Amino acid sequence: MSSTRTQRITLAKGLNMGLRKAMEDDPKVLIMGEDVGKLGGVFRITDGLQKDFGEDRVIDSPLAESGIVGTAVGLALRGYRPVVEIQFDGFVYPAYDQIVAQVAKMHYRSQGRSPMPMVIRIPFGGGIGAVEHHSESPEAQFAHTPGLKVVACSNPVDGYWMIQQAIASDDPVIFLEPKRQYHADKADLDDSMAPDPLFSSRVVRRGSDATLLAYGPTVKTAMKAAEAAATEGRSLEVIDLRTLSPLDMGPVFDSVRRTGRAIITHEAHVNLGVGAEVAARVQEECFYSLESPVLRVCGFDIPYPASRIEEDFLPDLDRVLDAVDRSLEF
Amino acid sequence: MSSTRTQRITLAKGLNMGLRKAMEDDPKVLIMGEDVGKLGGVFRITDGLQKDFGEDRVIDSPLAESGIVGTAVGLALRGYRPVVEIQFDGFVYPAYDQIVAQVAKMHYRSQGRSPMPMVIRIPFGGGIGAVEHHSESPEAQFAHTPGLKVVACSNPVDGYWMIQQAIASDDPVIFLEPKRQYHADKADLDDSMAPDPLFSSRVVRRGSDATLLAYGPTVKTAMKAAEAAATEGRSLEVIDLRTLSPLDMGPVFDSVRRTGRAIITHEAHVNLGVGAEVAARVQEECFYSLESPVLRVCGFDIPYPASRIEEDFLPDLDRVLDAVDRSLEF
Amino acid sequence: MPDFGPDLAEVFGPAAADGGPDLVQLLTPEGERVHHPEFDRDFSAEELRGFYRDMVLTRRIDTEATALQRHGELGIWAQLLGQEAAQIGAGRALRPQDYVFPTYREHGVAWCRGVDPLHLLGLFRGVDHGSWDPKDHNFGLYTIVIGAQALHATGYAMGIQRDGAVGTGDHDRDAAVIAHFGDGASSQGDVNEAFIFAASYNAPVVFFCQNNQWAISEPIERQSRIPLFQRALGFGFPGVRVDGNDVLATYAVTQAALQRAREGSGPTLVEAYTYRMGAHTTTDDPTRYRLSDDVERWKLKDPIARVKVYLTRNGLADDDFFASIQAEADDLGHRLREGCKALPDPKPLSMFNHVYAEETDELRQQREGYAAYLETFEGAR
Amino acid sequence: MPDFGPDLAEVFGPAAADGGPDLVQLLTPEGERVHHPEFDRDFSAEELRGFYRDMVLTRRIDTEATALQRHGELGIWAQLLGQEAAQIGAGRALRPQDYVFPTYREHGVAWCRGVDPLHLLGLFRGVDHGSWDPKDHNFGLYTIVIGAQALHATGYAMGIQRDGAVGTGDHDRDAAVIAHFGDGASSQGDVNEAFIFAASYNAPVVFFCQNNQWAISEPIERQSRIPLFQRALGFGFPGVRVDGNDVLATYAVTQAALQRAREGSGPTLVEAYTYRMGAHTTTDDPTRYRLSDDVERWKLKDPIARVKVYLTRNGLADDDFFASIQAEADDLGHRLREGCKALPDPKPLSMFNHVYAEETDELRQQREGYAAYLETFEGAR
Ligand SMILES: Cc1ncc(C[n+]2csc(CCOP(=O)(O)OP(=O)(O)O)c2C)c(N)n1
Ligand SMILES: Cc1ncc(C[n+]2csc(CCOP(=O)(O)OP(=O)(O)O)c2C)c(N)n1
Ligand SMILES: [Mg+2]
Ligand SMILES: [Mg+2]
Repeated sequence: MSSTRTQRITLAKGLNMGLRKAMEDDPKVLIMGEDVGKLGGVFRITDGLQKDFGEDRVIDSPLAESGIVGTAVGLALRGYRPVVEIQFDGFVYPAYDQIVAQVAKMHYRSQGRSPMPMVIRIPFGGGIGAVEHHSESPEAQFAHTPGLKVVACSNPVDGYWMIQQAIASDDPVIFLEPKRQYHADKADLDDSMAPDPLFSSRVVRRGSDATLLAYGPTVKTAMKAAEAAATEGRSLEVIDLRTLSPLDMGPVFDSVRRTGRAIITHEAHVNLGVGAEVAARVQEECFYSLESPVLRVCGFDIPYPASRIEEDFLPDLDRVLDAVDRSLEF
Repeated sequence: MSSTRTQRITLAKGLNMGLRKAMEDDPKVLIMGEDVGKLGGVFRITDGLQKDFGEDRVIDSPLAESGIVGTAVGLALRGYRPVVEIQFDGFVYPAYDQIVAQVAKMHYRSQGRSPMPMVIRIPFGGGIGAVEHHSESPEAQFAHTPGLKVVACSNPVDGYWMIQQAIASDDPVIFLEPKRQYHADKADLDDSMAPDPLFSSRVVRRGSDATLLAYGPTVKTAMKAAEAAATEGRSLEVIDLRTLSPLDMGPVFDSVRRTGRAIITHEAHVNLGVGAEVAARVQEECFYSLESPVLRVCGFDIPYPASRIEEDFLPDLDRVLDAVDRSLEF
Repeated sequence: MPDFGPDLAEVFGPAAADGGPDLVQLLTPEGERVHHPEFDRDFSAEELRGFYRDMVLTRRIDTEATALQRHGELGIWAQLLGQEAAQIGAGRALRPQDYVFPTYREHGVAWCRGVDPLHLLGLFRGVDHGSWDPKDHNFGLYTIVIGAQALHATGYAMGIQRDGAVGTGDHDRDAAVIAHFGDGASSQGDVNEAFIFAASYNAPVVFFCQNNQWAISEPIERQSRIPLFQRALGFGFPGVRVDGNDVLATYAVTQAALQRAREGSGPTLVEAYTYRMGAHTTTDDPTRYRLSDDVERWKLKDPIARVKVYLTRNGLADDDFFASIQAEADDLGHRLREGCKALPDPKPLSMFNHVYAEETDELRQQREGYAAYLETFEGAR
Repeated sequence: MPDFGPDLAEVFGPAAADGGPDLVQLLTPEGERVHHPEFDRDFSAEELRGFYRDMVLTRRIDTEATALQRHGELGIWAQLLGQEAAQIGAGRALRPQDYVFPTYREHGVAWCRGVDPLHLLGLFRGVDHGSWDPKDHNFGLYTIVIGAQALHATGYAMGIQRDGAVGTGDHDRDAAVIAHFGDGASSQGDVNEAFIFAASYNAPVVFFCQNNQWAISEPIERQSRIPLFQRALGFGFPGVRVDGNDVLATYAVTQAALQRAREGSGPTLVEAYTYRMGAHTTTDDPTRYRLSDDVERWKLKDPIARVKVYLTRNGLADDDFFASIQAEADDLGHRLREGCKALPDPKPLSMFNHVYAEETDELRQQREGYAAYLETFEGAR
């Protein structure tokens, strides 16, 4: 399906195309999950794949997340490359034991003899007006677990490439998709352009007054904040972290050494969120460059609230700009 | 069982006495878990309790952690105060969903109508020469979850008091016990002395050159490091954090403002461990007091290794002193 | 090759479209009263009219909520269309002291427990995560994580045992718990662990599975290759399959299972064999995965129609009665439409409430910080 | 009160001390050959002597390891004493292309798969987490988290299906998977989910449960109130209880179940009814929770003694044979003692190896930092 050179696609489409490409390229790639077959997943990310690749490769599962991930472990041991879909972030927890005690440790336990080339796709984040458990950001818990790699895409083109790179990786990858963006903004995909490496962060806007760090759904927020700040004459650099474990801190350190200020924004709870690790590393590496403390604009330390007030929970443009002000005025 | 005024006890004994006291004081307190009955738990923390309080209050469970925590939720809804024992840190993960999606959220979900006065006891940490999954430090994952409170005891006297305070708390408490210390050092318990509040950290050694932060098993390491440093004329302040969520940062900030330097040590993986959060907060609150970056001496970002090299994984006196040197020489 | 015994999938099923030979039924789709050796029982005219009323009003709640979602007043709605008999039968079999652990679709049971449907609308509107007091109704909050509540129910039942409220023979004291879940949920570890704990402790709990044939797009065959009620056999307690579109049979079977639990005879699995007539939720599109033929076939088994036929044919209710119920439903619909739109949005700062029984300083600071931040927008927001 | 059918706990059990009427047995504790309508089969003298040899050597591995632990050479050891027949029966029933998912106690199966026992000692010594190559033996690494491997086995079996290695009739191609676990493990969600997935996909997997009556201090009654093999009924596939102290019966039943799987007839649950004669592990103290009477009673059912009686009585083996096995065992013991002590401790820096297939820069830095740190102790460490 390498059709026209350039296409205008949504994130959902990019992921769908990327999955299709991966399945075409490697017959060992399987898709597993609840409702991934005829329905194409509740977000339609696997739309049409079962029809084209059959029920043996796009596997509708019983309703049991531990069962899905646990059987995927067995399939990986047999030489397959399972791509597991977790229906919503809040439903990954029944599979938590299999992920942290088995998927993450198998390669280590076996001294490299039993690799786990598995991708666990998790639609994450809020802002879709959903009921409980459908808007969570569980990334920190996985990033804290050695043996897993954790990435988050933020736009359609990355979605297309990153899912393929994650599937090609011989390590297990927790693949976070900002569900709020699935069917939002479109972007031009030119699939003749070589993608960035999977485990790299990327400067998405140049600036000199402060560094904004974001990933997944907050990249858009950060970009908007930078645009708004520009109108007030403030030049913000924006970095899309893209990879959360490993973190690719090089570009971050470079940037902070130039700007002297860093603000990170994510939807996950601030306490022990990825921002904590980023702040800890930045203060260690850029101690003398920092002109003000690293600030965090994140989800509060409360369970995800009822959707009618979720916009107050989620970091937004104003809260980011407020932090920029505090950083600059420190 | 308020026997003699002062007793010399181990941590195991302190916990056992504390549990007994809590059961005597409140008939709603139940103990649940694998092998907690006749065996008294694999570490004998519940020794003798089933004999004295009966099988209805010290409940031997089927082998299923989600089942244990999930039924404890139901018992709490019925008005009981379950104290769940997880046999080893590495086996808490099958119960992860019940803990983070149910235990942590019930009070919030119900607008305070359904409190969850539950204690989940987890023997944690390494250094006991065990096989895989028996030496983990899962605290960060729980501390990141709003709705839970997380504490770690480090000595027999705290064990005695803190377990009672945790049981008396109307909020769910993840209660971490440094298993390596269970039957190690003894301490004098004088149960006429009023204990510190549960959710407070404590300065356990005064010093002026740098601040060492620790909790659970590393408190002893930090104390030894401070003693060793003293012989070289360095005065280290040591703080036992005791509570990991909420963090009690007041004493930490006070200390760092005086010493200008902070080093935190824990066995959990450094990446996104509690040290990350502490570093993030210290750099934010004590920005102008810090004379060098907050350093972390923690477990590496690898799965817990085979026990014959676990001492290389675990932070020890030398690694802590090395960090102190780096901090002072920065 | 040794014989491992008959092919269980052949012996037991696969689930026949009519529910198979084990289906307990007291009222046929045609409205004919049939009898059953174990579960038969007499119903007064009043009881029957009550069932009818409950089902009609429950259906009205459902259709109003669905319409409200279409009009943007709710974020989502989980429809119960077709499952009214299963829910009213189960709900009416309860005594006040019994306790219910629902899923997110138990609107009919909520109705039986006296929970104002506006509370349900509030949850799906996104105003809160559940605003009724479980203790006022002995009806827990809706549980969205599939299967989790089966363990809560079992633990609650263990609490009843410890309170000495089982097997005393005191009608007002002996209590049971009912755990609702779906066919899909039967695959979750938690539900199977609940079976294990309940069996091990002989807990007074009824596992009430509404097999509506679908878990979103997954058909029942994906979850079990034999009829679901047989699952109980593997755990050492009885399982029964009842016609979940037959309110009489559902009532009778659930009532008997609850009584068994109250008496101290332990758990039972009741499989209410029914069909999800609507979409999974208002965001679902079932045309992608199922045939409209199936839906048409199940329309003939409508749970309300058969009771109406029976009432009419036997002179147990007249036109006035049906008209009065209709009027009541219209009133209810009106009240829900107005009430839903009038539900006040929560105040932003309220999101910080109730995280803990004893609030932490950390959280107080976050609240205060956000309050101060909001004040900078004074008027702007 | 309606009748929910007979009390299953009464019908099925509780587990009779002798395994109950459903127990498949081919060789009695007294060494008498009995016959079974389904699972009977002939055994050559060589096969029988082979079983004997395997069991004796396996037991020797176990006693040597236990002694090594007592002498501080191992951190811990999970004893299999009493379970030799269950493991050798199952292990010998496998074909090379079959795949095994063991627990932490499968030393006898490991032996059958050609895994050098020194690898097992290494793990319990704390030298590594498992050092054999699973692919060399089609024998996975020991799994310590109870029940997790049941799902891995099911997934692996799904892979076999996708590879077209089921039901082709090709003796060397068709493959099955065996998942080992204990009676306690049967309570874990993962094991029950494995039953569900295996049934749903008809996966070629045999669930082999060694019911050794104990999960540390918890007796089997805490996990199930009916015999465990009946669990399978609830999931729609067959369950069989075999005398796990009878190597012939265990072999025959497992072999048949594996063949069923290879042919494409799906999963089977085999409950090997046996007894944990030793402690749970070397750190356990069973006197705290069980009666020595029970242990004494089970001594009479020793799995090795009965084969010896049978071989002797039927002139299938002579003193020379027994002496040669004894000598072999002594050699093995010697080799293990020496080999264990000679196992090299891992190098500190090796702990950073194999975290990932593709190492990260972060980790490389941690390794290098620690290496540099270690160098500051040059000589001191
Ligand atoms: C643990 C978990 N996984 C996935 C989901 C998403 N989900 C919501 S409802 C549903 C299907 C449930 O099917 P069933 O149990 O049959 O109940 P029904 O919706 O048919 O009433 C799924 C997969 C969830 N809520 N929880
Ligand atoms: C998930 C988990 N919980 C608890 C443990 C601790 N544990 C190790 S063995 C064991 C008992 C296992 O009993 P069973 O399944 O009968 O196997 P057996 O040891 O008798 O062979 C327990 C509770 C564990 N390893 N994994
Ligand atoms: Mg359903
Ligand atoms: Mg056992």
